[in-house]
Amino acid sequence: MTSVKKLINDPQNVVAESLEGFAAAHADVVAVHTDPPFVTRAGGTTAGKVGLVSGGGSGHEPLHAGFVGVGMLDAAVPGAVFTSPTPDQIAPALQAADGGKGVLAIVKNYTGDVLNFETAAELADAEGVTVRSVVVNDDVAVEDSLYTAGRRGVAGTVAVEKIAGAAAERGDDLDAVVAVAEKVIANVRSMGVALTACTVPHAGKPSFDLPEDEIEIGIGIHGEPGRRRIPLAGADEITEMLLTPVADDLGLTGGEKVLLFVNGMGGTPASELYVVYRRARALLAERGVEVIRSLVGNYVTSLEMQGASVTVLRLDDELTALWDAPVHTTALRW
Amino acid sequence: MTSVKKLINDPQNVVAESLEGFAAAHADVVAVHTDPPFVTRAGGTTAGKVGLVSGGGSGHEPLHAGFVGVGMLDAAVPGAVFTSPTPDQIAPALQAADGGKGVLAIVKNYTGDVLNFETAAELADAEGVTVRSVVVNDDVAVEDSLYTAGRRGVAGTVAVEKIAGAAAERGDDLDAVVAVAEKVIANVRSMGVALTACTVPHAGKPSFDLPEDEIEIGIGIHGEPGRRRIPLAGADEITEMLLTPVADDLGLTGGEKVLLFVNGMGGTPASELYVVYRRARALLAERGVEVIRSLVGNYVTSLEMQGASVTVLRLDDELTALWDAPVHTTALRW
Amino acid sequence: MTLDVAWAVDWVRRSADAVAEHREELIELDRQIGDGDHGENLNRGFTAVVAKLDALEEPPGEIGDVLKLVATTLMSTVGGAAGPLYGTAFLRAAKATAVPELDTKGVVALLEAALEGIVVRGKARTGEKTMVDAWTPASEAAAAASDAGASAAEALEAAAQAAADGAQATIPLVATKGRASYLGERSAGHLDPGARSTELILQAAAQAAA
Amino acid sequence: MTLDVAWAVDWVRRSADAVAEHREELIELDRQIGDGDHGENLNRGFTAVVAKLDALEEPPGEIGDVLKLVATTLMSTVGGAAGPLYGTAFLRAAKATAVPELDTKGVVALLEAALEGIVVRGKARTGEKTMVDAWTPASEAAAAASDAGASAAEALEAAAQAAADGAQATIPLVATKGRASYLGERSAGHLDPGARSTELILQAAAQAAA
Ligand SMILES: Nc1ncnc2c1ncn2[C@@H]1O[C@H](COP(=O)(O)OP(=O)(O)O)[C@@H](O)[C@H]1O
Ligand SMILES: Nc1ncnc2c1ncn2[C@@H]1O[C@H](COP(=O)(O)OP(=O)(O)O)[C@@H](O)[C@H]1O
Ligand SMILES: [Mg+2]
Ligand SMILES: [Mg+2]
Ligand SMILES: [Mg+2]
Ligand SMILES: [Mg+2]
Repeated sequence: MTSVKKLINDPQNVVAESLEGFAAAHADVVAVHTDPPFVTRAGGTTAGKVGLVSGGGSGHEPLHAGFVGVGMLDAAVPGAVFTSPTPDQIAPALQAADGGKGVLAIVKNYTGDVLNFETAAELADAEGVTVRSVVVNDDVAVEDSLYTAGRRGVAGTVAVEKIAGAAAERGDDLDAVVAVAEKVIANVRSMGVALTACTVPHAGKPSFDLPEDEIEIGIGIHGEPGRRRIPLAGADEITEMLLTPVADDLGLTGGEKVLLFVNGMGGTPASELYVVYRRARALLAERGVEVIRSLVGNYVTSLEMQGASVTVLRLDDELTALWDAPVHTTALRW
Repeated sequence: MTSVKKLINDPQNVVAESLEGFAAAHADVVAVHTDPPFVTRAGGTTAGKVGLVSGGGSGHEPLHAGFVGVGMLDAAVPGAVFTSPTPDQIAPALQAADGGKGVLAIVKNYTGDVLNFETAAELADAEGVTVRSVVVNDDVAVEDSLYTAGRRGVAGTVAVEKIAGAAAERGDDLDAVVAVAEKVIANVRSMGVALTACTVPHAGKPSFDLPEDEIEIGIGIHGEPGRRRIPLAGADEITEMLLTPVADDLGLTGGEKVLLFVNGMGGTPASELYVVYRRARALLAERGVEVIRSLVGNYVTSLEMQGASVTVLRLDDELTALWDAPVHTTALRW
Repeated sequence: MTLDVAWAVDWVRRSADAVAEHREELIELDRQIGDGDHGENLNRGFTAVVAKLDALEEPPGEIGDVLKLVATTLMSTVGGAAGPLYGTAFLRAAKATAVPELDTKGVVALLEAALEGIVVRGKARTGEKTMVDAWTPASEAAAAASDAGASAAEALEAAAQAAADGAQATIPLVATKGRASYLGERSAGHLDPGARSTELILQAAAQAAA
Repeated sequence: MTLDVAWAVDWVRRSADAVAEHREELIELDRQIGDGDHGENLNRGFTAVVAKLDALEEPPGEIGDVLKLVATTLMSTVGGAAGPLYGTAFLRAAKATAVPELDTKGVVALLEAALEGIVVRGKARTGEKTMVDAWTPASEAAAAASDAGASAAEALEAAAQAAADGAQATIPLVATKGRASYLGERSAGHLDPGARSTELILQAAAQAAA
């Protein structure tokens, strides 16, 4: 077995052992099921509430399990590292999240995630659970087109889960929660940069080879190379390369109120994220866009990758109130 | 200028630009002063409350500025990267934190921090501010001795700041807050490991050179090499090397209740920290020690270093209640 | 010469061996234009398939039973894009082979059903740099061979060869489906991992029949 | 020959130049057994000192005035261990030199006061692998030279030479004070950065007097 420089034991067991630690550390917030593995709220399903489920490959922590708890998700389904979970994991999570009012599945737009959730929804449906899905596709690095796999779902997923979670928590029915989630999806865009690659435990070597003086612009969250490779530049310059396409795609021309979210890819110190935030905020101000909510930190990661993404969510009063609503998960709490 | 692969602009401006972003992102919680730079609560000093101030070199974020807010610090003083702040920065922070009941300075045991805080306390005293200091020295990697610089202050500092902060918030007087802080210091121990070095922006190269198959055991938080270099090992084995000296030094023999804190050095994914947590908790259980509180995350970091530290705090009812007391800072909130 | 249940079992075991042997190669291909898990995922899946085969008390009666076991096991252990795609392929193939023996027409039916399953699920056409680019020529080559009077084994041999050619032909393509599509133009110049694993699996089928 | 205020100003400027020139060397020494900031910190401090000197409307009247400006500026810009240590050294030295000119005895008094300041603050004795291991022999050598009838410039030359030897002598030592003490035995085999910067600063003093 290739040995990789990580705090792990057998690469095959990373996800299971990590979940075991997560369960032990946060028994007040979450319950971790094994065989198949999925995570639910400690208190279980809230009867009469729309259930919220998300999931995807592991290696993006705290996404998604870190967002299970009051005001956000009811269940999360972790796959192998960077690999969508399987339908027989997802289906029981959908069932567990059902409080009798149906379940919303929040799916990031990857072929694997979409297909596995699709199958799982059929299985859960057969057990009498009403499942609706929304597909998050906030990454403007990828061209959206009817003829391609479309844009990826990246850091914007946090906003979808938080805001739809708040809508479910206040008692919205399934249609209404779907509508809120779709509204967030329609108004959130992201773009990311990698300074270093990451190493998938079982792969044993970096996901791409990047010279010391080059960076990847337009990366996703699976350690894949980006859209283009450019020479290392200053943070201000890089931030502009991320923020501009995001703001352009959202059509921000001035007068808007937004959430500005600077996300770390896992190995970036907080200090650098704030340097990026500072510049992104200044660029928005130059456009006449007002940042009224902020989030800065490592929330949607690619293992230990160094890099960051910039996410902007256009807010209205409803979305702002839902963003502000109480949340109690292991990774987001207020 | 050596260019380093970081999301920064001029290395000379990292701390200032990062603070600028921090201030803009969290205006509801903190206020950032410039010239000299220090951070206070957004609301300013609470009259009639003992003030709490900490500080040290930058590069350990969220320590300390991330812990400014209700229930924890009143002010934090960030120095240059890995460099203790100067007395003329610390003194105004001590003054700003004084609500008329005196100020407790929480100092990590480094020659630079101790000397600069000492001088600052004299300056503040001359302005009529009563300043008491406690020195955190939880790192069991370093031998404690009357004849040396003694043990370093590392991740245990978070526990001191949280718990002393809660004591101050509930209205304890200066003597009582000092006593609580000393009690935490007497009962908290840590030890850390580095898988990779970190790169100080102005230095432009890694703080030490470590082959792909070796790790440093007994590191501090300034990118310095550890006590010894050993071949890469599994997470379970490494965790045992960290936990055992910590538990031994605390004299844990069974029946104790503790807080278990697994801290990331900045570049370690959360998943790996939970793998370490899982094993540390199992080892404590084997000793008959009960983990009743937990903290897992990147709280006291060395820039983008990969690695972790294990901290154990022996709890009694008072410390547990103070740990549980509400806190509202940018990095800890409940 | 027809193919029986023993052939199907042998195919599956040979597929598992091939995937295990080429695990790192598939990881490396996927690392270059994807996320580096294809070899790991398929290896996990086929290892589980073999374990299930080994645990069977009595051998299945029909070829379709074997393929259904493969389908459900891959579906529940592989994850990613390849899990549902291969899962559906084998599920459709199983439905098309609810018989104890396959002649050359049966082989064609199996391959056509598998391809249809992949297309229904993944909605990719040829030329999008996916496993469809290996399955399509494979299915067509088997049909052509069968029409020309080839045996079941010969039809499989033709399919395997066509899959290999199809896989090679993905190299210059720019991906428009799957994870490689995120790379845009940068995806050109690389072999699609799913096309390569298709080649391996169809090669195993031919070898089991030889 | 006595040393005047111009000497003091020249000393300080030469120190700043030396620190700037050896910035990377000091960073590298500190990187090996500390946290790699010594060169950066001192360079930041002495740059500020020179800026303050440049901004003075009229030259200071006494040597002590110059050294006090150095002391307060280093204290407020260097940080780390070296900030308070050098700051106190220059502050004590300033108190000992509240005169317009220094003779050889004055040089000895300056060095003894500086050393005393460092020891009072840092509580290190010789042999602990710190700047004390450069300042102590420097102060002693100046005293011995002075007793033997050397001039102020000669006393400084002796001090600089002794500081250089003292710095070299830190190499085999195991640190018991400062950040290098955390390395235990691993600190042996490396030159102490603070001892090296002391050597540079005293060399600058001697050169300014030569
Ligand atoms: N829409 C699709 N249709 C057909 N095949 C696809 C499609 N999307 C992806 N694939 C195939 O799946 C392969 C990748 O599988 P795998 O790496 O296991 O999944 P993931 O991309 O989720 O990591 C690709 O090489 C490609 O052949
Ligand atoms: N207690 C002490 N007494 C005298 N000198 C000391 C002491 N501690 C440290 N030093 C000196 O300070 C130098 C390190 O300075 P610097 O790197 O600027 O500070 P820091 O160690 O805080 O990063 C050491 O090389 C040593 O010479
Ligand atoms: Mg994958
Ligand atoms: Mg320092
Ligand atoms: Mg893949
Ligand atoms: Mg230093």
